[in-house]
Amino acid sequence: MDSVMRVLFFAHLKEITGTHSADISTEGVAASSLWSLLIERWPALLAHREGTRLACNGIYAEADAIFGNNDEVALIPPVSGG
Amino acid sequence: MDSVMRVLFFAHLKEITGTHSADISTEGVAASSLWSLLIERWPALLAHREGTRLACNGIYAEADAIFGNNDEVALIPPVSGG
Amino acid sequence: MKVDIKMTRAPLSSRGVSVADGRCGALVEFAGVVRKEEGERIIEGLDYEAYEPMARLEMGKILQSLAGEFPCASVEVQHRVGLVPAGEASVIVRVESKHRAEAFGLLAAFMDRLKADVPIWKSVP
Amino acid sequence: MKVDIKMTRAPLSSRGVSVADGRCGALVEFAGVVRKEEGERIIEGLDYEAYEPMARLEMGKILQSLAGEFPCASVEVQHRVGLVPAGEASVIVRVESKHRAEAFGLLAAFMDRLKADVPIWKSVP
Repeated sequence: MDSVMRVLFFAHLKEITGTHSADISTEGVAASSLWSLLIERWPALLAHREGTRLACNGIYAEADAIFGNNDEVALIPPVSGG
Repeated sequence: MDSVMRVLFFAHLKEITGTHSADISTEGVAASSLWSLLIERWPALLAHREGTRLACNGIYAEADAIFGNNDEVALIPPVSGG
Repeated sequence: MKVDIKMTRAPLSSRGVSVADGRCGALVEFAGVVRKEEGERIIEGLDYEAYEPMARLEMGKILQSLAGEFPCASVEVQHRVGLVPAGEASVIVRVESKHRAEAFGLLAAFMDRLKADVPIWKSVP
Repeated sequence: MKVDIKMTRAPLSSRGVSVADGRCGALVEFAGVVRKEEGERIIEGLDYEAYEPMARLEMGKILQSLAGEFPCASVEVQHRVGLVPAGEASVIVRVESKHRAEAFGLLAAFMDRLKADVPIWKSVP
């Protein structure tokens, strides 16, 4: 459990994946590789890649971010609060 | 009483004239003449002419307005409501 | 646009913003409050004097002139006259509109115009 | 700038704007309210989902980043999550400031940023 990255899904992404979160075992993965990995598992995510931002531990991630163990990575589709 | 123009004073103009209103008997008077008439009676008003607007019956008057009997003319010094 | 203008010597009351007409997505209440400090001085309150009939007329005209650019569902203005103690509201404006942009726009523009054109004067008593 | 951020499943409450800290001359409360009409449809309400820890964090960061341009005394944000019936507030923002310009500026900018960046999503249930 201590060498796992958790990925969170919200809004319609949660319906696409059928889950609110997925645990991924990895030593460290770049944002683009994480997307590839997720799209391989849930191909329907591809259509939502554009417009969806990644956040790491509650902070929007840069395009060249590397995510590691124990990180909580969230897929943030376009928001609509307020 | 039916051929009188009432002139109203507010804020510090009320203190200068010592009254809230003055009745003036006139058949019709232009804005500039009204000012002359008022300044003759209360010379201290002169210093406040600039910045003070005239209103006739509750509506700001144009510079070339003519005021007549039964009009209520108000001297409106710079406002500070809100 | 529904307009309601009130001038009163009594403390102003706020209805709060928790519930609105279901057609409106934005509700704003603004209060202008008398500050304890006027420049360097500590004051107990401010005295507001108004040329009331014209003040009402002018506020109505200002709101009508803004309704085209900022179409809102309703605007309520309350302005207090007489002595307003520090910490209490001298003016409350409540705006309901479909979207927030027109409510914010109307409110800001109305307050600017109120302070420029509506015959109300404050003084330190 | 005092900042208070609350996310709750309960109806939001408005404190109204009739009394303020005596150092503040402006008090604004804004409510974003769920409209009965969503496009052509009549709806009972909207369901709000949030990534709460990040939403709080992001709102705090947005407010801090706006405090320089719009220095206010205090800001309180309440955002409701779960089902919000039409006519009720999904968000209430209360701002106190010395002058109204910074309160209006902060409020408008905050709402824009909230709707662009804070991880909250609404859907028709």
